[in-house]
Amino acid sequence: MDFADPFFGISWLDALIRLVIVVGVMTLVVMYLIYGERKLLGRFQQRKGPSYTGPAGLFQSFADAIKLVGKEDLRPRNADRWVFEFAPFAAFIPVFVILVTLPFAQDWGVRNLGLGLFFVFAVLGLNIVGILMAGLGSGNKYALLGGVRAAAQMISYEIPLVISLLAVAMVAGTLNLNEIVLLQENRPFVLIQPLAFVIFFTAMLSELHRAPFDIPVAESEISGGYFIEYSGIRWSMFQLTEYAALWAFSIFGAVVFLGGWAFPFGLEWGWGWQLFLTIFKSFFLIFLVMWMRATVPRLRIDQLMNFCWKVLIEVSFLLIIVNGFFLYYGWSETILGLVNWAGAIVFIGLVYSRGIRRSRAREYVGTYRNPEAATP
Amino acid sequence: MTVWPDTREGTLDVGGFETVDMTINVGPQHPSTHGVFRMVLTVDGERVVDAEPYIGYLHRGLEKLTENSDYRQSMGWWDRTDYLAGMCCEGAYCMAVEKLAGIEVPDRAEYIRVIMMELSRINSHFMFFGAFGADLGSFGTSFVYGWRERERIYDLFEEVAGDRMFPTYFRPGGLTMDLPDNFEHRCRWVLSSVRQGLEDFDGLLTGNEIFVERCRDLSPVTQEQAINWGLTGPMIRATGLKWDIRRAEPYSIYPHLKFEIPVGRQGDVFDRFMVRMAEAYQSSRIIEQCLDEMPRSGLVLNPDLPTTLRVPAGECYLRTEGTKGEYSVHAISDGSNKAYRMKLRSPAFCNLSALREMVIGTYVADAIIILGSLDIVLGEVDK
Amino acid sequence: MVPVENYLALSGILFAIGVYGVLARRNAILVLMSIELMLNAVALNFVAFAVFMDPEQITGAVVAVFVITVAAAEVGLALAIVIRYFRMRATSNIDEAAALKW
Amino acid sequence: MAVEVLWWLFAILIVGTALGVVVSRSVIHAAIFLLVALAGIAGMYVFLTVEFLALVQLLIYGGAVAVLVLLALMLTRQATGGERISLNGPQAPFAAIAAIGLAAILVASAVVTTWPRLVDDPDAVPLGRISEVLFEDFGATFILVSILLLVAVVGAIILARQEDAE
Repeated sequence: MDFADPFFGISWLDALIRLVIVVGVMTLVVMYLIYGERKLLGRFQQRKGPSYTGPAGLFQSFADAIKLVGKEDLRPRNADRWVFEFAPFAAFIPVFVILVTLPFAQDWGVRNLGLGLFFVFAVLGLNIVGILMAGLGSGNKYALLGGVRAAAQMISYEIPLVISLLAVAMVAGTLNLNEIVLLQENRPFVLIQPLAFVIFFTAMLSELHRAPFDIPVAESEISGGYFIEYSGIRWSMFQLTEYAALWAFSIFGAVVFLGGWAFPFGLEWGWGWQLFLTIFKSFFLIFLVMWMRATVPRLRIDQLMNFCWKVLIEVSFLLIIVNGFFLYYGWSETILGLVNWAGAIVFIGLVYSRGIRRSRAREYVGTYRNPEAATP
Repeated sequence: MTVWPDTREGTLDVGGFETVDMTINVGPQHPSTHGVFRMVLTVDGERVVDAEPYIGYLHRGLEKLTENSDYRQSMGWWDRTDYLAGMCCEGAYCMAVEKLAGIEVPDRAEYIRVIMMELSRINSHFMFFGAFGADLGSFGTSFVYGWRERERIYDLFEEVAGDRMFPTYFRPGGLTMDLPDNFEHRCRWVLSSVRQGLEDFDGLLTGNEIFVERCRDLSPVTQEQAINWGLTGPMIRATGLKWDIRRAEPYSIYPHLKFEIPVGRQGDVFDRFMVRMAEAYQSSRIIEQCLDEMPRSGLVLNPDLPTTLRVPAGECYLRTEGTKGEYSVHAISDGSNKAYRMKLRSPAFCNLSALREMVIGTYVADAIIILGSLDIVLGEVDK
Repeated sequence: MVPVENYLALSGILFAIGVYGVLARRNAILVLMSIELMLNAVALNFVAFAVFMDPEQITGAVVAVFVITVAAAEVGLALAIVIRYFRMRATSNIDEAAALKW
Repeated sequence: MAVEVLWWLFAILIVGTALGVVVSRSVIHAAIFLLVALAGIAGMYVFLTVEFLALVQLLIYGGAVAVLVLLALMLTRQATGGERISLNGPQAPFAAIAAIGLAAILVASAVVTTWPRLVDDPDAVPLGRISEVLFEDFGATFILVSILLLVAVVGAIILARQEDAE
């Protein structure tokens, strides 16, 4: 049977079967992402991570899931009942809906939408609503603060996210995710749009509220933020949302920037290789995200907003303008790539050098390495 | 002009709407209050308008307990004050009793005491680096980095004294027992590991631009303010003042040892962090010197001590440089086998009193790391 | 295919609901939400007419895009005003926003 | 046939949630009802084969406007436990009469009038066509709207940031 054919030839049954497959895989992947993150963080932190439940702790997530389902579903007395109880679902559904259009292999997603790219970020925007509902409905001040932070942060970072994707769409000339992948058969778009990739990755960290942008959930400040009052199954819904969003975003990033299933020999070597490519690339992005989480401290909310509104949005508009010039005058793609690389390097260099310039840490570092010079 | 009530007062209730100021209760159960500290923040959005610290959740009546038990019996209470650096507290207590009773301490015991106190200082500072990184949100990595060296130091303590956190190793007049055989070798290994740990923190935190952005120019304290607020220890040295009791009013064998007093420049959070980094390094230097110079053999406890220690009536005030600042003991004896009064000036408590001044006007996230940069330990604050 | 009358009736009902909200509500934010309903009713009307009666089928969609854009701008500005007002008077009740100066 | 049933479900959903917006007794519930109503209208655009517009609707209303409204609600929060004031004014009954009258007129005119129908079964609107019309035929309008947006953003920032100086 060809992979692209509808199952049993019935359209709605086909959609249903594909959805069930994708959701099943997603649940499994999310469970092992949690396990993987704990193992990986353990490695970064010179400890083992989960290792008791099953061989090398492989069943830890299942044990956690069973425990969470068995826990009492608490609702604070002054919580707004309906808002509180529906918030996890409102947060989860958009992430679930994105999966509908992501291509995992050639012609294989649930549905291949003509406006796939646009669909993904339009639907992702709804993710915030669930978080806001949790923040407002919990009747808790930490949750409220977390909700306000999440709203401010996610609205702001949606703009550079969308614009960086538009830059790619400009180069590709289509919004169909499958066609975007096909166009990257010979070179992934990250090679000609690296700046867009940097912006996308930054905004993605922020949309997922991962470190260093985990301000809405900052456990050392507001101890969990919007889901502070949740327990048991509803809390695990939020957890599921977080990791499912991470996975969906990574697949999306892999599809748009890293060449998805097509880049090296995807068309020749068949769907097994294609699936491997998609999964491998998305896991690479996930690894980057987890690496960031293990090593980077958190930004403050005003620094975060400044970075978005004063740096990222300007850079991304500049990117659009530059791309527009190149496409309008039909200049070569190589030069476009080179200009973008230069832009990306300058951008990262500027961000990085700012911290170095301000630190004067070297003076102190000299202090503790050189015993005689105690005063900087 | 119509007089409208000022909405910032938080008293106006028009149509069931609250004003924008909001109080949030941070602690005593909160991931970043370093124990059971509670602080009520009044915030306007993300800005801290007011902060009110509440302490006393860990109050155990240390001073009264000491006044009601024998001089040697109360040892165990004292390493539970600054429980991250128990040896420093024991040292201060023992030296106060010795000063009051005029007890001589054998030379070797003095050296071992300094080694232990400086190891405790490193221990406490590593706890600070780790917890501070966690306050900043580096998800436990810094915490585990700090914990690795702490575990090694605790292992050393266990070999020496039989207990890790509360060793009760010191006695008025010396130490409970001598060092184990391979101590010097083990200790040098721990020191090299500590220096590696400092390098690791340097790479993980001080080289990170987000860390610098967060900590630079945050709540700078001038020297004058620091003196007025009674800040001591790394807090005052971060402002640039070379004030270290080990040099200013030397005790034990510190006059013979070579070490520098690291100071900062503007007293901001970054300086406080870096001063502690440098201090941990200087402590490792001190320990190396002690290992080199200490007598290879000899008694570690004054053999002339009576079974029941009766201290002649009198009064003394002994200042030591604890890990958090000036850890001083005011002891009064009425000639019996129990202290008449044993007052502790705990540095964390005094440093904490400046918290309100420091956090007002900052962001909520900053308030947390300013609290972290004070490096309080609740056992000492609440006594 | 659903006939055009259905869309028009739906849009009319939606608009009337919005009118009720604007007239009856006291909270400024709720009034704003009702205005959003009215704007959406109008946009839906435009698109329905365009799709069924414009051979190009485009103009209505484009106008709807403009409506949505302007509505977003309007919401942003209006909410800024509401928040500003709330910070001064601790209320977002428009019945009390009667003072012309203070 | 299935499409019609789905359409009616959506219509009922939209009207129900829109009613929720105007009669609900909690502002937060009203905002969430509004969000659902707007998402339902996005569904209507899908029925009208203008998918692009549906996504724009979701992006702007779902992602931005509803969130802005919720954010404003957070900032102008109702006191919990305090005495709730009625969200409707005393004029509500008259407003209801007016609204019912208006609805009756609009619905009646929509149903009674015979609309000249050029297209019976609309096809999907191609995206390229929309962009052509948007950027070429309506280019000037597009720029004007852009300027309007810019002015609105700047104005909103100035309004929200102003300190209580007076």
